[in-house]
Amino acid sequence: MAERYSSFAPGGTAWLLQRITAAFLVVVLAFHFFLLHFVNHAADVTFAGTQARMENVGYFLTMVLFLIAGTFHGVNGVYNALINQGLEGTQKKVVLAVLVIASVGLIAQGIWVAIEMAGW
Amino acid sequence: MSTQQQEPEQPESQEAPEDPEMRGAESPVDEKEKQGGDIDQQTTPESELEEESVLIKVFRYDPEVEGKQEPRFDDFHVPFEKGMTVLDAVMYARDTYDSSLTFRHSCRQAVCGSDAFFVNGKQRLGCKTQIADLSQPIRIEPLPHQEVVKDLVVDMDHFYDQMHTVEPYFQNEETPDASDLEEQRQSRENREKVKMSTRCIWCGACMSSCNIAAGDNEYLGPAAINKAYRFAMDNREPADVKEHRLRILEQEHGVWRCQTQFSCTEVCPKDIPLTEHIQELKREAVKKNLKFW
Amino acid sequence: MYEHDVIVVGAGGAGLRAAVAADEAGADVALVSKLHPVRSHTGAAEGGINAALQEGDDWELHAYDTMKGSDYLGDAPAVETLAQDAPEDTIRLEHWGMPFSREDDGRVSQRPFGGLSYPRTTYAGAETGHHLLHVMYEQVVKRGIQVYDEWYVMDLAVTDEDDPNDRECHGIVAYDVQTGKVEGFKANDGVVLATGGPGQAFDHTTNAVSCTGDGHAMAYRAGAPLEDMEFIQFHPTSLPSTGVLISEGVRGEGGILYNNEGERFMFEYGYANNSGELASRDVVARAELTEVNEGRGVKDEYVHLDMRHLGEERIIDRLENILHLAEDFEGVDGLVEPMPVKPGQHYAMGGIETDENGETNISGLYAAGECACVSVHGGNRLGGNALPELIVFGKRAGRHAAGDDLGEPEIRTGYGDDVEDETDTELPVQPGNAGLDTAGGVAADGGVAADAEGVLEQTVERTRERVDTLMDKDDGVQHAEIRQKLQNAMTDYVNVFRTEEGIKKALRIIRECREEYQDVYVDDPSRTFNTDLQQTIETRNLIDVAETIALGALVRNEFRGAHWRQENQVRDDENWLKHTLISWEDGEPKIFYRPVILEGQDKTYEPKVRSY
Amino acid sequence: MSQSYNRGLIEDFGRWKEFSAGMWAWIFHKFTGWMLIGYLFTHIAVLSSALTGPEAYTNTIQGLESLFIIRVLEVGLLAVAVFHILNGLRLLMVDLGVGLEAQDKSFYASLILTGIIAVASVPTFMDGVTI
Ligand SMILES: Cc1cc2nc3c(=O)[nH]c(=O)nc-3n(C[C@H](O)[C@H](O)[C@H](O)COP(=O)(O)OP(=O)(O)OC[C@H]3O[C@@H](n4cnc5c(N)ncnc54)[C@H](O)[C@@H]3O)c2cc1C
Ligand code: HEM
Ligand code: SF4
Ligand code: F3S
Ligand code: FES
Repeated sequence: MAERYSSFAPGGTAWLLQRITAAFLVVVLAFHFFLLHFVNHAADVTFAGTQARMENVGYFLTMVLFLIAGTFHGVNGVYNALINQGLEGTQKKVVLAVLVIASVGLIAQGIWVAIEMAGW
Repeated sequence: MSTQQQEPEQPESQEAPEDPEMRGAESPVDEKEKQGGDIDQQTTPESELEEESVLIKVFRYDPEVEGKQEPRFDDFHVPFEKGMTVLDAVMYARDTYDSSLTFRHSCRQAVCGSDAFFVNGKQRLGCKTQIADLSQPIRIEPLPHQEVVKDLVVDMDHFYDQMHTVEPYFQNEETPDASDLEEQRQSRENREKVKMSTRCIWCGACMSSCNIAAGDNEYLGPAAINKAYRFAMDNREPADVKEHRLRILEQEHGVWRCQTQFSCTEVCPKDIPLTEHIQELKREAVKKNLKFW
Repeated sequence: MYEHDVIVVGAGGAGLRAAVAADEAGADVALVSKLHPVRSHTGAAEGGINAALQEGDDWELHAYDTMKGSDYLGDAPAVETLAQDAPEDTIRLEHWGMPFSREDDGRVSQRPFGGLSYPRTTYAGAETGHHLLHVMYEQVVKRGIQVYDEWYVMDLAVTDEDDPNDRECHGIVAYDVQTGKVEGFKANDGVVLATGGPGQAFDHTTNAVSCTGDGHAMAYRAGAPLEDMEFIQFHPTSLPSTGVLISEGVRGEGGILYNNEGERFMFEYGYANNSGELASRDVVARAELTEVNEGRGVKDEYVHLDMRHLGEERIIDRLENILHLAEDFEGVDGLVEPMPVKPGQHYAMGGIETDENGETNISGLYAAGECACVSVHGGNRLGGNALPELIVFGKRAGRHAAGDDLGEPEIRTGYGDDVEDETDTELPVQPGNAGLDTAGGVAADGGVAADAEGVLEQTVERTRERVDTLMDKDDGVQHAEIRQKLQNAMTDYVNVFRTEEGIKKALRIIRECREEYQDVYVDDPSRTFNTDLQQTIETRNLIDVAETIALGALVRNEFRGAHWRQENQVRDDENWLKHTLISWEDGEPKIFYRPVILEGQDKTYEPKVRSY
Repeated sequence: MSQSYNRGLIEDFGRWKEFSAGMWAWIFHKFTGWMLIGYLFTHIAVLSSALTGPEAYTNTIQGLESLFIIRVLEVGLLAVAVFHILNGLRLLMVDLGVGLEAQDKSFYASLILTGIIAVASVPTFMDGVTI
């Protein structure tokens, strides 16, 4: 009876990652907001300015990591929320597949955009 | 009990209105309020000093009885006495006005866990809730998120199933022979650690208050997790049993489902810090898997 | 129809322990209980479990204390079995995970308790019973024992030989509270009754609403005698509105009792010039009632227990749970006002007569726990002696029912050549059915058929009829009215104070209740969770049980243990070193006496004055 | 959970008036989380204009930023993000078992702080835009 929940990798890895990404996001998100709304005004953003930032490998990597962390955190959060509402069986599998595809798509698109911005 | 029977005549207000159309969940209430109000006006002048009465609105439903198949609220005017509890009030209503009013109760002292109701929007034990602490009229309903069997009685089977899922019994094959009168040792600190968790009376209030448990039928729920905590944190059980317990808890519908809503902790009549226990088990589960923590 | 080897009725401490023992002895066991097991009233016990565990303590001292506490009305074989088995069974609870309070070295703690010569009360905080109940239920879950919860047991399937000692019990008839269907349960090896106390026979009690003496009444009507029913323990400090117990600890710490004139009556009126509030339970209870009866009670009902002078710090440190109890159940803040208290029925020493193996005179019928009388408590139970009784005699009854050989019992049961007939007490009214069809058309007493095969089916038939009759009636009296009347009579006349006149009055009222019960009807037409029906049946049981209490109190014209009689306020060892037994013979109670056994394994307990 | 009949608003969110702090925190956190992930997708979509070319990118961003409604939405986004961050920190504390007794107070604090920060940021966000 106890072992009835089978399709799930136990151990709370997802739970832990959700917390770790959250902690990471606090820092990066604050940095991001600050940089693009207070230091540089969003209204003044130009491609040139963006490129200047992106060319810096450190910044580029941070942004990519930011994207990956944010996507995982957000999508995993959404998935959890759906499971909490009692999503089960095929439905659950479909939702998981859709979410995974969407996140991979988002991350790929984001990296492509970032590379384009950096002008490499 | 000193809820006497020979109280002044109160309106027998439990009957549903004649018109079946009027039997909606709310409409009879209005009807009653008028009646009750009238009577109150008549009686207050003479009996002002005597006693006040309280108005309770009790949820009624019975799948078998025609007038009750559609849920409704019935009003009862119950004479108030100092120290009166919600349970006293419904018992008075049952014994005086309507013997078919149905609810579970037994100990009258918050140890049997039978009478968790939804009182004025919160899960509470009827016997442990003073009427004087509530605003009137007092609305008494069965626990939400559980099937209603009749009136205030809900089906507890699901709750019991979840409790049983966590293997709620002590597991240690190595205990000495009882005839040697040799007990297992346990430090005071360790007993103190599990003390609060052992006080659960299986009333189900916590489970009923948790939105996650409401949405996800497989979620173990705060009470069952707390039960597991009681054993997992008890040092008398060997380490491999603890690991086995954590394996049960760390599955998909185990501890991770808890979203720290805290409502379980808020309603628990035994003041068990449920959320704290659940969180601690989450950390324990992660620790077990990350050996280096 | 369901079938099991052993059927245990009731799932409190005694029932659960019996089921586990029977399971361990290899039987297929079922527990049938009107409440889910964890709702049983064992959960209310606070104080602890007496067991001679420590070095320096000894089972013989425990036996001695128990015998003395019983006012020499305990049977030595039972008392000694209790004292001998309690240590091992208590340790076994620990092995099953019971969270006992601990000493610094990690061993279980024990504390002193009234009437004990050694601190041997093993406890788990102030909620020992709660833990005991839950630990026992956990063992039942672990073993996968079948539990039929919320099944109300109505009757026993017993054959109808003329001599009750020849009867056999083959099962039970119960109805499923959730659905209302009546079913038979066949017991191949035995039925164990563990239905708890009959506290609801009184208006004011520390017992649960479910403590209605069903087991007593069923066994009684089937032909098993009830023993020493007149011995009822009253607790001097229970809250007036609910009966919730305020522990002796308050008085132990220095709490003071006042009447409505603010007098410290225990001294002012000389009830106990030496020990005052700390005098023994029965003395304090009688003092409180005297105050109320003489017009010095608060609201003519209770007295005040004041602990304010102890100071907030000390109260919170030592008596915090009392503050919560008073607040939650009485709406009183013990720090700013005195707490109202009055005596409340607390425990029934008597019960279904059994031997040390838990068996009654009817073969295959066992009883254990508060509903049974082995007898270990005699005239007065010591605090902390009921819980060990549950586990020791629960275990023995379960094992014996499952077929384990526990040796020949020394205690005899049923009407036999060793009893003495009651001859001279004059009864005010004819007790018992006396020609009335008490159960709404169906008498429901004695056995039904001589052959073992048909007995269960016929009992099921009879029970179904009985339920149908009650349900079909459309008007009449409601049980609540009768129950209240009965409870008031018992509290007024068979309470702490007992006079011949009063008890006779009570018997007359009980008789009236029987007559009114003829017209009882169940208003709720539903078969689903019909608590009205259940309580109506319980009320019938209460009438039978209350009557035996009153009859016992009437015939025993002496003052022993908890039983006080105005006419003869001394312990009369000359005439009364014997148990009162009442058995149901074709609708009429028959009273007889069996001498108490004071010869123990290797010593005889000589009655001494009970003073502490 | 299955019901023998519909108790309607007695259950679930019909009881919102009776929700306690922890439940509100849960609902707000959910809501803000979903807003943020929604925004993340939008954000990447907008930034994707960089793929078309530098001018398209600059124009898109500046064009959007010149809209009053976008500025308002940005303040909203900030509020959402700030609440999610603050309450997220609160939740992280809860996960670590710190300050559980103050869980309701920390929720109220998150709300108030979010309000203050959102209001304080208005001048910066509204700088240089006309209705
Ligand atoms: C407030 C309080 C404090 C106490 N403190 C102590 C203490 O500190 N130490 C001590 O030793 N003792 C104490 N006692 C006494 C002791 O707790 C009880 O005597 C004991 O728990 C009785 O246990 P039991 O198993 O016989 O019955 P219970 O626990 O009452 O169980 C009875 C069972 O029978 C079932 N039942 C009843 N009728 C039926 C029926 N018709 N059909 C089916 N099932 C039925 C019920 O559902 C229940 O499961 C205390 C008692 C009270 C009231
Ligand atoms: C910046 C700091 C952030 C912190 C501290 C943070 C914290 C958290 C935490 C702790 C949870 C888990 C709640 C729980 O499971 O009980 C969570 C959930 C969530 N987060 Fe964040 N988060 C942050 C940023 C973000 C961002 C940028 C996004 C969007 C991309 C996001 C989207 C979500 C979503 C969708 C959820 C799930 C909400 C739900 O339960 O429905 N978060 N967050
Ligand atoms: S944890 Fe508290 S609320 Fe939940 S069942 Fe146990 S006692 Fe009731
Ligand atoms: S209410 Fe539910 S979400 Fe967690 S904190 Fe309690 S179990
Ligand atoms: S009646 Fe037992 S908990 Fe309320």
